[in-house]
Amino acid sequence: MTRSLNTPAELYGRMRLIREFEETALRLVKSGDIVGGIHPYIGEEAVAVGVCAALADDDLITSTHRGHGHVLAKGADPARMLAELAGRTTGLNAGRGGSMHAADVGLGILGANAIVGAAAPIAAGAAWASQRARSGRVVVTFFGDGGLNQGVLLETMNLASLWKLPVIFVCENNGYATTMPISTGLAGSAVARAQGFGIPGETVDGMDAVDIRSAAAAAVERARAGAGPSFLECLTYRFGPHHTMEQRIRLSYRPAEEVERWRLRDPLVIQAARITPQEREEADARAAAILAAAREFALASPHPDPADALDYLYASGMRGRGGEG
Amino acid sequence: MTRSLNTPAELYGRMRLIREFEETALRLVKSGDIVGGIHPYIGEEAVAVGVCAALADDDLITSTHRGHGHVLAKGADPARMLAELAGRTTGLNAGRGGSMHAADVGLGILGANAIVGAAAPIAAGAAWASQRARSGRVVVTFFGDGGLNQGVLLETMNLASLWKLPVIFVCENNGYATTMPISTGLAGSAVARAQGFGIPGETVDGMDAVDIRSAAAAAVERARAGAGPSFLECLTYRFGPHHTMEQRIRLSYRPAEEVERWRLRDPLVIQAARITPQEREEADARAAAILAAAREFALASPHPDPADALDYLYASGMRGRGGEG
Amino acid sequence: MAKLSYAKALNRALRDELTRDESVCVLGEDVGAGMAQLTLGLQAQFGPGRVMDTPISEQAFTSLATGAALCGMRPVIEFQIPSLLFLVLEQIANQAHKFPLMTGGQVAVPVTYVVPGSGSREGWAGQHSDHPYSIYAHVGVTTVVPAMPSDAYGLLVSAIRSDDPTVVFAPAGAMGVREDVTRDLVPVPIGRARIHRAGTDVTCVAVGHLVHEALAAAGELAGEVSVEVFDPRTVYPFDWPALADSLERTGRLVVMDDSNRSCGLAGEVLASAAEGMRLIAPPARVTRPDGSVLPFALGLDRAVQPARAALVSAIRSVMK
Amino acid sequence: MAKLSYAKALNRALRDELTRDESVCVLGEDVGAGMAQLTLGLQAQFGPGRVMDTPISEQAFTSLATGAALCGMRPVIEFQIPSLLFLVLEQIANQAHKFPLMTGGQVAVPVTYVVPGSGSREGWAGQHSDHPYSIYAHVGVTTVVPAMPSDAYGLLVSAIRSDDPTVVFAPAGAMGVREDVTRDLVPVPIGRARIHRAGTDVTCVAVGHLVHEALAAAGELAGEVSVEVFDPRTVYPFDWPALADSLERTGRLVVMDDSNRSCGLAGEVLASAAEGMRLIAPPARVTRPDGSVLPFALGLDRAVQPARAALVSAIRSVMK
Ligand SMILES: Cc1ncc(C[n+]2csc(CCOP(=O)(O)OP(=O)(O)O)c2C)c(N)n1
Ligand SMILES: Cc1ncc(C[n+]2csc(CCOP(=O)(O)OP(=O)(O)O)c2C)c(N)n1
Ligand SMILES: [Mg+2]
Ligand SMILES: [Mg+2]
Repeated sequence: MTRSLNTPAELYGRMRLIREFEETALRLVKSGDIVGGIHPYIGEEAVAVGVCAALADDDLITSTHRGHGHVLAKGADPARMLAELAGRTTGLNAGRGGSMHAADVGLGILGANAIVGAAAPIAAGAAWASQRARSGRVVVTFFGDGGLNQGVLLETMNLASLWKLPVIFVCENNGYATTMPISTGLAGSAVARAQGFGIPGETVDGMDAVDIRSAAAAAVERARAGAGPSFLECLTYRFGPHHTMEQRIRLSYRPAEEVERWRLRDPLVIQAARITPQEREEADARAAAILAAAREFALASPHPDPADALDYLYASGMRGRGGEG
Repeated sequence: MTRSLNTPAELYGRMRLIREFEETALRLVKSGDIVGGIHPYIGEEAVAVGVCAALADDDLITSTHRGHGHVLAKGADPARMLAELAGRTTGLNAGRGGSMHAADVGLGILGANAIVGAAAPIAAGAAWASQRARSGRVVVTFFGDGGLNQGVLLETMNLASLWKLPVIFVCENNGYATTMPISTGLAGSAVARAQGFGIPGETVDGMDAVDIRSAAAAAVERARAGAGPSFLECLTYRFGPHHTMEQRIRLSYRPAEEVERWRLRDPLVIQAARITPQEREEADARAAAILAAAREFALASPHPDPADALDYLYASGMRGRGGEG
Repeated sequence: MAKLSYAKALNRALRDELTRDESVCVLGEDVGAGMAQLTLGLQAQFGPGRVMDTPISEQAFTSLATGAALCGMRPVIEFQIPSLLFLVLEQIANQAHKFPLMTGGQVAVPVTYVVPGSGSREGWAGQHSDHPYSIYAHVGVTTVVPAMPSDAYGLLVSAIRSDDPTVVFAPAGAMGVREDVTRDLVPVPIGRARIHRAGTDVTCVAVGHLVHEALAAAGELAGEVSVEVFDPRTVYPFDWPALADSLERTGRLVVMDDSNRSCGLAGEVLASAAEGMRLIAPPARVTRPDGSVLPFALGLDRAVQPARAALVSAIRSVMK
Repeated sequence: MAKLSYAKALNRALRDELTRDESVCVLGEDVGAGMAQLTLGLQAQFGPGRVMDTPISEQAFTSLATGAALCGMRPVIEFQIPSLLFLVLEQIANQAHKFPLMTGGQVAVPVTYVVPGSGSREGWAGQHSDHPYSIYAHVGVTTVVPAMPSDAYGLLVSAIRSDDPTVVFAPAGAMGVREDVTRDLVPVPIGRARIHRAGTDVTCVAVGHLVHEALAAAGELAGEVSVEVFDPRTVYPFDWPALADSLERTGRLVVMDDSNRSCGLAGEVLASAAEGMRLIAPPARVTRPDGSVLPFALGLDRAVQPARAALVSAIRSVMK
């Protein structure tokens, strides 16, 4: 997998990789190889890829419960990522984190986070460290429209704005927080809310990776110049369920026509139109090959030993008492 | 003490009462009769009185750590309030709450609250109950400029706006959160922040009770009409310390000239100019007499019996185990 | 009567209370859709004014419920994840719980907090697998952890009717349990334990879904050790008299508790027994390890939870 | 050397670490002014970039410290009120504490949280008088509660140098204590208890400011009962081997702990002793009552806190 995300074909290729990853993961959820299910990112790939295309290798991100796309867009190895979802020792987190906690700190991926809104202040803290070290590193924090209602994220906007932290708030507005439509969940508007904290905000087409990349690039430039945080609202849609368990419990909260209408704006189709059929075929084939290999790698990797269940609990190496006897 | 706050003289009289109360309380802090100190409201009287003048008797308020003014403006008995501060059984809360928790639920005073921002959702809940009961009762939640940075208050603005709750957010912007000037604490602006949640906001002169009353009256009308919350920023100043302990530990975070400048805009002086000297003298004398009697009442009242320390702990009357043996 | 599932029992309790008392209402994320089963069908029956979907603002809506309760309502809040009970500790322990005393008895705060699916959900990893009832027992908020469908019904009803804030932890490991219900479902008094199996050698206190493990262990050991299976049902206030009674009979104690070890409920039970009840052998406990974080991989997740095998050997060890 | 006050010791520890290590920085409300004494003079010395005043956004700045720690900084956070440790439980227990395991060991989170003035401050009433260290011991975050100025110095230094998140509860009741310091101030290892007074009849475990009560009680009882005063200093991880040692000598245990009774530290100590240490008499504890809320009036506030008289009678009772 190439790290760079410069050409239209590279953008397409990374989105295709994410799509392929999610489809593979969905199959592994069904087969029982991935336990606990996932929050699929399908339909939203342009956001992760467009934003990460504007970042340098040593920039940082924080992610969400719906985090596979972000982690892969920032360059994580799909094989180790899949191994993580399958709970294997070769996983990014040695099988300790799973879908909602995948991290690769060496690549600037500070981790997905299972608590809505919780990663934003962590990103701001990384940005503060960057500012103090004058490292020029910029931090992106991804979150959903639902996350905009979580107090800690709102508090963070104030801190970031006050202290001119090099952090970019990327709101993936997919129209729903689980079953709640944004119209019943969000008073005012996302961008007005950011502006209320003195943060300039912009709404972009979340299905167009190129648009997103240019908006993100402007925000990155602002941050590197010391001008502080920006807010980006990306209008997008998840094509599938909130979480794979939805397939069991049957919820109906989105009109079928709405889903169909958004599917017509598939970000992969939009980006495919910008490259040659050959480029597209090559990218598709490459993604398929990478995921086939990733699947094999993941499923062939060892399960961790239950005796090691509390490895890494304390960074200091401290060990508490066990639970027995 | 008359309950009504209609005439200019009544507004003045209530402000004078609060001022007199605070001065009495300060003396009792010094003498050791009030333990734990207080957050004096001196300088900010116009806010509490102006806002409460726009409320009906059965409307509700929540208050803050700097709450004496709110509680008295809403009609609490100064004698029982002072007894509360002195920790006596005759206090509003039977001596269990003290300065930061004074409440008189029968008068719609849901209580001061010692945690910054914490009362706002409680007020919203009362407003929600009022909305559901179609009682027409409006709820005011007072908080400081510092409170605008507390997540739970921000979350509450969203809920109140979404659900069109009859709640009024009254921000007492006295320029400081303890030692932190608002310029270093608040990004954006108070009113823009409220607007970001779709709540109409207005900034008023917090030293002018009449101005405040008319802004509050408009907000009350809006709320009663079912049009939802409003936000009022009152620009004011505390003439004294954040808390009486400041007198011990000597902090210097406000230029002396700034304090002097604001003292020239004493809300009592502003309101006194609107009444006759005779009205003023009468009000002053009445306040002094009320507080002299209150002081006597409070200090003559019994201390609670230590054996009753955990009375009221559970509304159900449940009793846990003691701490001994 | 048919088999009643635990999840259905909770749902029925809520429905019955919504029907009985106009002041009862429900707040939470995705409660309209009934995603967590607790509220299934209730919005359709009672309308969105009484069963209300909330944005992801747990702190605000938890205290909003407090404010509504101060004004005569009896809100029930659903939390989707057990760790949200960390997030709202301020609102419950420092606000709702303290209002009656701090106001000198002017108010009551009848709010019920329900966590349908507390503890490990297998594969939900570190931030979704807590079971934090010991924290609520510590701060002194009424806390129930039903093991059986009939108790889930009866304790949720009592929680809603209680004038004090009450947390109902419904263990993920119990949500699927079914029970033959032969009598009418009735309220279960808060603070009253239940002995599921009488025994004479060892009292085994088990909490929530672990009651089923304890019953299985008692079965396994039948003939060898006579185990009394003691289900406190309410973890705060704990039914100390019933425990003292049981220990009068057995004199030996093992506790199985899905909390971290230090300052968890099992420790409290051991301490209370040690300071004032009959013990003829040192007591033992089977818990999560100190400071546990549940790792994602299933084998690790399970390794951190209290297991039946450990319980069996703890029971044997107190018999030595 | 002169008398060192507890507050001064904390201040000096922080100054020494800021001097020693560029990555140490301080965040909190009014830390510039040094209102709580902890940070007095430090902003003038190290500048507002390293000693930074924060808005009243505890949740955000607590996790901001986590993020900074992931990137190599070692933030120290001051909290003005003990109950703020309820407010940020999510950020500490569910985020900072869980990151090392959840990432499979990729990161450390070296953040120190200091509460200068935990417990009752006399007259600050219900929401400002908590002493919630047992909750942090339960979730498994390193937690220290120093009693003596030299330990306050040494444990704060060790907390800052620790690679794990660490909470320092400085009891309000100890902030005024002064100690004759004859040796250099040095780091004190986390997890190591200290015996302040040797004894042969009863081990009295006391936490924080209550160590001074225990010493006074031991003095009162001298001649009648020989009391060993055991100060854990760290409440998590607790120094179990040292306690077992002490009980080998005395065989009797009394714990004095300013936590609510249920699931508090005292219960944990009793439980751990009961399950595996030498006890020749039932142990006892003196704590706050179950579910305590400190009432405002001074006489009530004091009535809810563990008192020396109760300790003395508990010691006498375990001697019977
Ligand atoms: C604080 C918190 N509350 C509730 C949840 C449960 N939950 C997980 S995802 C989710 C919806 C998130 O919506 P949004 O932020 O729009 O992101 P999306 O799922 O649409 O990507 C909820 C409520 C949680 N993880 N954290
Ligand atoms: C959540 C919380 N954090 C910190 C404190 C300590 N504290 C009490 S008052 C105060 C300043 C409040 O400032 P502001 O809201 O502007 O009100 P003011 O004191 O100016 O009236 C602080 C930080 C608290 N009570 N609650
Ligand atoms: Mg969404
Ligand atoms: Mg202020």
